[in-house]
Amino acid sequence: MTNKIDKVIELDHVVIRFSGDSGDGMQLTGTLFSDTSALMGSGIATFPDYPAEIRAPQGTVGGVSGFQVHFGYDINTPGDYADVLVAMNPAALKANAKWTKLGGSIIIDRDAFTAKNLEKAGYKTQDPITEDNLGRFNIISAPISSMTQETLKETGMDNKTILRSKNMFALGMCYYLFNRELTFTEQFFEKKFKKVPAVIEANKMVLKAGFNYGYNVQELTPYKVAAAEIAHGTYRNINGNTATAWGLVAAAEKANLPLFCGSYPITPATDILHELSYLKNLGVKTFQAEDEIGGITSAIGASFAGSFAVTTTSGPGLALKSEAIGLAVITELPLVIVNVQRGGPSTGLPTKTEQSDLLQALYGRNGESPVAVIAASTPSNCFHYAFEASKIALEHMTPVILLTDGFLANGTQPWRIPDMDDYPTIHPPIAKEGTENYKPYQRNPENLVRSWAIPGTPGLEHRIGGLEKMDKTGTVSYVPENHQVMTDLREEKVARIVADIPDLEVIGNDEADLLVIGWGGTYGHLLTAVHDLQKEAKSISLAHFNYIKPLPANTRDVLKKFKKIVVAEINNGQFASYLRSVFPEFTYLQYNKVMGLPFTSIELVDNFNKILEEK
Amino acid sequence: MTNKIDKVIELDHVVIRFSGDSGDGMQLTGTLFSDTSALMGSGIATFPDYPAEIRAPQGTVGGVSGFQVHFGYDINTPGDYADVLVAMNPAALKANAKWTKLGGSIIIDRDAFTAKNLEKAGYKTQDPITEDNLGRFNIISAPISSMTQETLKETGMDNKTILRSKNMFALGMCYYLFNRELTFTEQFFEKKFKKVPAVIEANKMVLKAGFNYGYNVQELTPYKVAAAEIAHGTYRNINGNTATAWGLVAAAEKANLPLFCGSYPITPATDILHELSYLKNLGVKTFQAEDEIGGITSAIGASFAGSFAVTTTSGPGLALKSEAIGLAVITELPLVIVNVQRGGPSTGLPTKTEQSDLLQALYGRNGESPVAVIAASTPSNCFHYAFEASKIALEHMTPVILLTDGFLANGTQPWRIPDMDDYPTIHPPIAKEGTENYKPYQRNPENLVRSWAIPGTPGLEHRIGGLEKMDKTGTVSYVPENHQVMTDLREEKVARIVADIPDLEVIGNDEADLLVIGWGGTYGHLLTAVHDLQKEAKSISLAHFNYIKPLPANTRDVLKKFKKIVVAEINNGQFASYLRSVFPEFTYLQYNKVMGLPFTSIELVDNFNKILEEK
Amino acid sequence: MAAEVKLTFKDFKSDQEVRWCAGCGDHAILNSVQKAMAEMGVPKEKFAVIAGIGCSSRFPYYMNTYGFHTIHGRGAAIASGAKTANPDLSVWVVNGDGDGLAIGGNHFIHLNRRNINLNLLLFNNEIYGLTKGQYSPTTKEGTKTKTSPFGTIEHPFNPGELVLGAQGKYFARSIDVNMKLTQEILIDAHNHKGTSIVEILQNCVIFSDNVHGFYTDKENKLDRQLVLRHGEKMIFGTNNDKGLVLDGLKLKVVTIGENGVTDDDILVHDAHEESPFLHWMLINMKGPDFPVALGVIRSVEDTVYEEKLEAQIASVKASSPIKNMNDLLRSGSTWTV
Amino acid sequence: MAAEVKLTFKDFKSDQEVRWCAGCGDHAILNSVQKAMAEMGVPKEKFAVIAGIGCSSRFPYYMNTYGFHTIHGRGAAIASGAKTANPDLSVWVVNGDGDGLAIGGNHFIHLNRRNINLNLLLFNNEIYGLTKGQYSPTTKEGTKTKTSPFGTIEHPFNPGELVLGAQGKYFARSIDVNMKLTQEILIDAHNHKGTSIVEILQNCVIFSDNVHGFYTDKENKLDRQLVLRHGEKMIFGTNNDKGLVLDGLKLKVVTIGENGVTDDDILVHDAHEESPFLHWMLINMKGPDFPVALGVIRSVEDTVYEEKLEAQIASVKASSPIKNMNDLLRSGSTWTV
Ligand SMILES: Cc1ncc(C[n+]2csc(CCOP(=O)(O)OP(=O)(O)O)c2C)c(N)n1
Ligand SMILES: Cc1ncc(C[n+]2csc(CCOP(=O)(O)OP(=O)(O)O)c2C)c(N)n1
Ligand code: SF4
Ligand code: SF4
Ligand SMILES: [Mg+2]
Ligand SMILES: [Mg+2]
Repeated sequence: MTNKIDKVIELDHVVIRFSGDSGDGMQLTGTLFSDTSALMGSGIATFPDYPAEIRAPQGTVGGVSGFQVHFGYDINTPGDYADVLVAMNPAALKANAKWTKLGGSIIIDRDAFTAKNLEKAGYKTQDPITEDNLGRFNIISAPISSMTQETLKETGMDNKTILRSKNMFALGMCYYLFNRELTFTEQFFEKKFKKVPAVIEANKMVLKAGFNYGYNVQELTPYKVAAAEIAHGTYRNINGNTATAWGLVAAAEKANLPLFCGSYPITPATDILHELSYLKNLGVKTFQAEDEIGGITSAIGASFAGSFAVTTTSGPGLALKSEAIGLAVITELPLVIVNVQRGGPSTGLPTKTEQSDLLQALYGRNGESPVAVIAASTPSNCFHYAFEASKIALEHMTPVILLTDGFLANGTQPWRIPDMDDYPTIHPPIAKEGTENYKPYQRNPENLVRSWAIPGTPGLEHRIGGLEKMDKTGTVSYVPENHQVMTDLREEKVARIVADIPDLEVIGNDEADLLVIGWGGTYGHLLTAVHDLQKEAKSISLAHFNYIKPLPANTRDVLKKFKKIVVAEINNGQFASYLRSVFPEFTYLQYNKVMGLPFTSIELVDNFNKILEEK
Repeated sequence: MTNKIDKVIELDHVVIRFSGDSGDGMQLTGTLFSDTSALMGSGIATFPDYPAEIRAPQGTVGGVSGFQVHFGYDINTPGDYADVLVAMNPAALKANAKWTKLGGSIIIDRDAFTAKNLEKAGYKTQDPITEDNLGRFNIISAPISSMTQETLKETGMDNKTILRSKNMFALGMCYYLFNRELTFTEQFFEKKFKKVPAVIEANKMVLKAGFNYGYNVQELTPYKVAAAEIAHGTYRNINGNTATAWGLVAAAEKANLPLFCGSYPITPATDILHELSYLKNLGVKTFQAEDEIGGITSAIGASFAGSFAVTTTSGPGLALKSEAIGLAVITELPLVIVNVQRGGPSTGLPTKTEQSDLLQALYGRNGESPVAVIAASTPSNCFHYAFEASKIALEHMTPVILLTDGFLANGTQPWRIPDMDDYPTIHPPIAKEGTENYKPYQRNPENLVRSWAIPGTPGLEHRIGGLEKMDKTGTVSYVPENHQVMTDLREEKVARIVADIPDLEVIGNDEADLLVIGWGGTYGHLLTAVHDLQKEAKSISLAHFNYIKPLPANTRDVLKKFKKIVVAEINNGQFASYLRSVFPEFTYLQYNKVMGLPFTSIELVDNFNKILEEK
Repeated sequence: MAAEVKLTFKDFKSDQEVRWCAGCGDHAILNSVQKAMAEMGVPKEKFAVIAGIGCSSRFPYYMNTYGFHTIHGRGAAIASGAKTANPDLSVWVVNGDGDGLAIGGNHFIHLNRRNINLNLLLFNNEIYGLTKGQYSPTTKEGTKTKTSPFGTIEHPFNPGELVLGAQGKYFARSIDVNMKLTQEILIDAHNHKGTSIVEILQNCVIFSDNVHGFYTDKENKLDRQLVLRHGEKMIFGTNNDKGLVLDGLKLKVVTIGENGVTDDDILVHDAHEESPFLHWMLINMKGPDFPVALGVIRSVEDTVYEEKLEAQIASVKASSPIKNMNDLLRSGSTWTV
Repeated sequence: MAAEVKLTFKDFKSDQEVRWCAGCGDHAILNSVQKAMAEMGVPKEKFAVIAGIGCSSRFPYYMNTYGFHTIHGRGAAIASGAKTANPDLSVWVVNGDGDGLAIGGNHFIHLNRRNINLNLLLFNNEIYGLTKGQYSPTTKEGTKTKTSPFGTIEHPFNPGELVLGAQGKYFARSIDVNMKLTQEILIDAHNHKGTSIVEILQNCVIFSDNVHGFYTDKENKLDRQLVLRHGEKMIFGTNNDKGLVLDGLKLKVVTIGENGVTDDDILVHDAHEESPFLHWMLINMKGPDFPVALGVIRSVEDTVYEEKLEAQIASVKASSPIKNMNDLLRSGSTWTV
C-alpha cells in the first residue's frame, strides 16, 4: 500500500454525499459511513435529503435520495459542497453535480448510465459529462453494478437480490478512499442479518470488493482526514426530532409527571410523535388527534388534569393551534408547543427547511397573548432546549413555543450522552392538598406564577376558563381596570422568565467591527463562517440566540459594543424585525435567504466580508 | 317659557347617557333621541353599551343596558363622560354614576328606588346618594313610573303595558332639557304602531307628559346645544357593522361580481353576517359555515369559482382562519377578511373593544405570508374602507384584512348617503375567454398581479394550490431559486398596492413638537384631544392611519418633521412595534390602555400635555 | 378506594351567581346534574366539568367541582385529553348544539369513535343562544333566525343519528323540565363505561322559545313522549295503552286493546343490542305520528380507549429493559471515546 | 345550453407527470375518473376538481380541468363554497381517509347534511400515505403503524355509516381495481342531484399494502363482493347462486337452490328508499361472513342547498323594491339637510 500512501491528500474535514434512487439504500449507506467515522474519532454532521413527499418514478430526478456526511475536525454543519459525490445513477448525477466542489471527485456507477436511464434523468445526450460540463470534476467511472454481480455470482442469489447490495460496493470504495475500518460495518451486518448468515457474508464480500477496487484503481487518491478533538464519554448519533422527543421525556421524568403528547402528523414534525409513540416503556401517552386543534386542545385538557402536556407540529399546524394557545395563555397552564419549521407560506415546501414561523410564534394569536419562545440550534441540542422549554413551561405555568426546523429535525450529530443525574429537578408549582383558601390566580410575588391545583385534589376545586379572570380569585371579570392589571401581569410573568435563562454568549471578542446575529438552526453555518473569518483575523463575532422571548438579560449590553450588526436568517428578516421593536436603538443589517435550504458558510463569508469592507 | 330661557346653559356639545334594565328599552330611547337630534342638525355619535353576553337577573348591575349619545358641534366620539345621566333603576345608577361628569345631572326614576331594587343593585343602604357620594352630581329625582301610570290611568291599559312606556317619559324630560322637537318621535310612533292607534296615543301622551314635567320642575335648567355645520345632503344613521356590510355589497356591485360571504357567528362581528343575510334582494349569498375554518375556506372556494368572496369574524375566529389565509396568499385569490376586534386574549372580553389583533393580522400565519391590512376609523367610514379593501383585494388578487373593532361596530353616526355613481368601477383582472397560452402566474409587470381565469371559461383550464408554484406557469416547484423569486414577488406585489392608496394626511401643522399617531377606531378620540390642544395653541398634530400594510408612500416624510412621536393604541403597543420595524430611524413614545374601553379624550389630553412639557 | 362519600346537591353549587335568563331550561338541567352527582358516590374533587362556549357552556362556573370553561367547540377534545391523561377523574362535558355539533362536530364524532369513558351533555335548544339567535345544525329547516331571515335551507342533524353514524355506543335523551328522568339518565351515563352522549332538549325562552313545545306540552306530553327503559315494553300514553310494534322494517304505534293488539305484541326495549337498527328507528321518531323517544336508547359495552392505552403501556413497560431516561439514552448504538 | 360535447379520456389528462408510486391504486382511479368524465356530456371547462392534501389529493394536478389542490382537510368546505357560488360547475372533491375523515371530518358531515350538489370521492387506503404511514380514522383496530407501534386502540369509522348518520342521501362504494364499476358509479353520482359520496377502496402499496386484499383477492372476489344495482336482486358468488335475505332485523347470506331458497326469496336492492335501515346493513357487511357491498348503495332525492338558496334569492329579489346599492342606501330612515 505504501506506494499509494505518499499520494494521500490531507484535509481537516471532508464532505461526502451519497446519492441514488430512492430504492438504492443511500440513507443506510450514509448512516454506516457516518457511524464508522464517528467511531474512528471524527467529528460528524449529516443531513439526509429525501425526495419530495411522493415517490417519483424510478430513475427520475424527482426520485433521487441523498445523504451528506461531513466529518473531520471542528464540524458544525453537514457541509456546503461535497468533496466526493457518489452518484448511483444518471438522475443522481443530474441532481447533485451542482453540489460538488470544483475539482472534487464524482464516483459514478458506470453500469447505470444506460440510454434509458440517461433519458429518464433528463439528459438529452448519451454523454452527461460533456452535456453538463462535468469536466471540472474528477470523474471516477466505476462498474459498480457489474462488479457486485461478479462478486456474488457464485452465491446462487438471484440478480435482483445481488444488485440490492451494490450500495455496499460504493461504500467499500469510500472506505478505501478515506481510510476507514470495515469492522464496524461488518458488525452491523452480523447484527442486522443474524438470521440469514448468507446475507451477512454477501454484504461483507461486496463491501470488501469495493474497498479492494478502490485500492487497485489508480484513479483514487486516498484522503487523510484529521480526527476531531473529542471529549471523553459515551456517544450516540442523534437527529433533532429524536433529541426533541427525548428532551420532553427527560423533563417529564425530572418533573415527576406523566408526559402526554396530543398531536397530529405533519412533515417534518411527525417523527417526534413516532418516537413518543414508541416510548410507552417510559409511560408516555400519545394521543393522535383528529386534527391539530384536537392535538393541542387534548394537550390542554391533559395539562388541566395534571400531566406535563406537549403538542408537536409544523407551520400550518401552528396556525391552526393559534386560537387554543391563547386559551393556555389566559388559563396559565403549562404546555410545550414544538414547531418544526418548514418552507411556507401555506403548504409551501413541506419537506424543506425555513425559519419563517418566528413572528407567527411571537404574535400569531388574538389579543395581547404573550408566550415564551425558545429555539434549538443543533440537532443534538434539541434535547437540551426541549428540556429547557419544558422546565420553563412547568415552573412558570405558561405555554412555551419551541422552534426547531426541518434542517435540525432530520440532521444528525454524534452526541455525548448526558447523565440524567446531572440535570436539575423541575419544580412545578403544584398546590398541595390542604392549602387553605386556594385561589387559582394568586401569584408567587417573585416570578408572578400562579399555582396549579390538580383535579382530584380534595378541597382545591376551582374553575378556570377563557374569559378574562379576576386577579387572584380567577372568577370571570369584566372590570376594565382588572383587564389592564391582568394584561400587564401576563406580560410581566413571561418577562420574568429572564431570571431563569442564561446570558447571551459572544463567540469572539466582546467588541468588534461586526456582530453576526443568528438564532435557531443556522448556528452551525454561522459559526463556521465566523470562525473562518476570525482565522483571517477579521474583527467579527457571533451572538446566537436560543432564547427569543424573553431575550437574555444582557442582550442590550452585548449589542451596544459592536460597530455593525447583521442578522442572518432563513426568512425575510423576522428576527431583525423583532429586535428592532425591542431594541430600536441599534441598526440591524440583514442577510436573508428563502430557498428552502440552509445557508452555505461560503455565501455567509462572502457577505460578511462585504459588510466588513463597506464604510 | 321665557322665565326659564334666560337660565339656559349654552354648550358646544353634550353627552347624554340613558341607562336602565335590559328590559327598559334604553336602546330605543337613545336611538330616538339621537335621531331627533340629527334631524335637528346636530352632529351625532352614539355608543350602545350592552350587558355582558348573558342576560343577568333583572335589576342587577350585570343586567344594565346603556346608550350614550354625544351631540352638538364637531362631534367625533360618543363622548367620554355624560353631562346628563338617566338612570331608570338603582342598578343603572350604580353602574353608571362613575361615567358622569363632575357637576353633571343625574335623572333617576325615584319610584324604582325600592328597598328590594337597591339591594339587587348591590347598595348596602337605602340611601345610594350618600352611600356612593353622589352629592357631587345634580340629582334629579323624578317619579317617572308613577307619573307614567298617572298619565295613562284612563286608557284602560294594564299596568304592565303602561309601565313599558316609562322610558318615553324620561325621553320627554330630556327633550325638554335639550329643547328637542317631539314631532319626529311622534311620527315614529305613528309608523311603528300603525295597527294599534291606542298605543300611538299612549306613547305620545307619556312623551308629552315627560316634556311637561321637565318644563314644570324648577330643578331642570335647559341646555342650548350648538348645531353642527352640516354639509347639505341626505343622511342616515349607520353603525360600523352595517356600514361594513354595505361597503362590501357596494364593491361587489362596482366589480359586477356576485358577493359571497362564508362566515360563522361571533361577537361583535355577527351583525355583518345578519345584514348580509338580509340582502338577498341584492343577490348576496351568505353561507353560515360549521366553523370559522369552513367560513373562510368556503369563501376561498367561492373566490376560486369567480365570486367576490369575503369572510367576517373577530379575534379568535381570525386565529382559526390563519392557516387558510396562507392558502389565499399563495394562490393569489382575492378575499376580504373582516376582523372586528374585541378584548383578548382567548375569549377574553368578547363584548368589549380592543385593538390587539394588529400583529396577528400582519404576522399570524406560517411562512412569509404577506397580506394587505386596512383599518376603518369611524362607524360610517367602515363603508369606505370595506369598499377600499374589496377594491384592493379584487384588483391586486390578494387577501386583504380589514380591521374594525367593537367600538366602531356598534357605534352609530349620521352619514351623508353617497351616490354609487361617484364610486369608481372595480376592475378585477379576469382572464378573457380566448386568452392564448394562459399562464395562471403570469403577472402584470406594473403591479405584479396575476390574472384570474374563472372556472367555466373554455380554454383556460389550470390548476392552483398550496404548494410553492413555479413562476409564471404555476406548476408545483421545489426549485430553491424559484422559491426565493416567488417569496419576493409576493412581498413586492403587496408593497405595490401603495400606488393605489392615498398619502397619509396630517391634521394640524406638517411640523410640530409632537405628532400623535393612531390607527383604526381611536380616530374620534385622538382627533378630539388633538383639536383641544391645538385650540390651546399647542404644537401638536395628528396622523391617523387607515392603511397599515402597505403604509402610505409619504409616511417617512411625514414622520421626520416632528420632534416627538407618540403612538396611542388600545393595546400594548402593536402599531408602535410595527412602525419600529419599518421605520427604525424614529423614536416612538407610546400611550396604551387595555381596559376593553375606548380612550377618553381627557386622558389623551393629559398625556399629550405631559409629553409636550417633558424635555 | 375512597371512603364512602355522602354529598348533597348543595355541595355542588358554586358561589357564582347563576346568570341564565329567567325561565331558561339550563336552570333545571343544572339542578338535575347537581342532584345526580350527589348520588354517584364519587368524591366531589374527582369531578371535572368541561365546557366550550355558549350559554350552556357557562355550566362549569356554577358547579363546585373542578371546572374548565374552554373555547368554542373544543370541550370534547379537551375532555378527551383530560380523561386520557387522568382516567381517575369523572369527566363531564357540557355542549350547546352549536358548540358541540357545528364548530365542535369533528371532536364529537371522533370522541364517539374512540369511546373514551366520559359523559357529554348536549343542550339542544336548536339555536345559538349566546350570540343571540342564529340557526344551529339542529335548527329545523325553514326556521327564521337572525342569519336566516327568510328561513333556513339546511337539513338539521339528529344528534342521536350522528352518534350512531360515528360508532357511538351510548345515547340517551331527556328534556330539561323532566328533572327526574334527567337524573336517572345521568346516573346511568355515569355508570356506563365508554363515551355517553346525553341529549337534553332545552328551551331557550329568548331565541327559540317553545321549540320542543310539541313534546313538552302539559296536556299531551304523555301521548307524545315515550320513556324507554332497558328490558321494559315500549308503552306510553295518557292511559298507558299505546305501544310500539314492528311493521316490516318500520315502527308503528298501536293501541293495546284495539284491533286485537295485546301487551305481548309490544316491543321490549333492548338498549344493549349492538346492532343499531332499532335504536336508529327509535331515535328517529318524530311527532305527530310518533312520540319522541326519551331515556337511555342505546347503551352497548365496548372496549374503552384509555383502558386500552393503560394496558398497552403496562405491557410494554413490563417487557422493556428500558426503565428510565438514562436507560433510553444508553440504548441502541453507542460508542465510547 | 352548451353544444353536445365529444370528449375522450385523453382530454382530461394534464401535462403533469403522475407521481404516485408504481402500483398505487390512485393510478387506476385517475383513469376511471378521466374515462367517466368524458362520458358525462359536460364541457371540460365546467369541471372543477378540488382536493385537500395527501397522496390522493394530488389528483387535480393530473386532470386537465380547473383544479385546486387546497389545504389539508378543507377540500369539502372549499368545494361547498365553489358550488354554492357557481352552481353551474360540476364540482368533484378528492379526499383521502385522513384528509376527509380526520381533519376534514366536520366539513364532511356538514356537507352531507346540507346536500350540496357535488361529488366527493373518498380514497380509502386506511392509512396516511403522504406523511408516510400513520393510522387514519379508518385503520382497523390493532393495526401497527408508525404512530401505533403496538397496534391502534381506536375503533375505525365506516365512511358509509358516517354518511348516514350525517343525513347523507347518497353513498356508493367501489374498488380501485374495478375500473368499470368505478366509472359506472361516477356517472351515477354525477347524475344524482345532491351530495354524492363515493368511497373507493384503494391500495397503498407502500404503507398498507393489501389492506383490502380479502375482497380483491382474484380467486375469491366474486364470492366476497356484492355489486348492488337499484332494482336488481342482491345476488353474487362465483356461481351467481348466493344472495341476501332478511332474517328478522338482520341480513343473511343464503345459497339459491339450497334449503328451498329460490331466486324469489332474494332481496331486491332499493337505493331510493329514504329510510336508511337496509342501506345501513348493507354498508356494514364485512367478511368473512358477508361480502362487501359495492355499487350505489343509497341514492335518495332530496332538496338541494344551492337550489334553495337561488330560489330564495329569486323570490326576495322579485318582491323587494330595493334593486341596487343606491336603493339600499336610501331605504329606511333618512333625513335631508
Ligand atoms: C372561535 C369562536 N367562534 C365563535 C364564537 C361565538 N360563539 C359563542 S357561543 C356560540 C354559539 C352558541 O350556541 P350553542 O353552542 O348552541 O350554545 P347556547 O348558547 O345555545 O347554549 C358562538 C357562535 C366564539 N366564542 N368563538
Ligand atoms: C394542517 C396540516 N396538517 C397536517 C398535514 C400533513 N398531512 C399531509 S397529508 C396527511 C394525511 C394523508 O393521508 P390521507 O388523507 O389518508 O391521504 P393519502 O396520502 O393516504 O392519500 C397529513 C397528516 C398538512 N399538510 N397540513
Ligand atoms: S339566551 Fe336562551 S339559552 Fe341563553 S340563557 Fe337565555 S334562555 Fe337560556
Ligand atoms: S405512498 Fe401509498 S397512497 Fe401514496 S402514492 Fe405511494 S402507494 Fe399511493
Ligand atoms: Mg344552542
Ligand atoms: Mg389515506
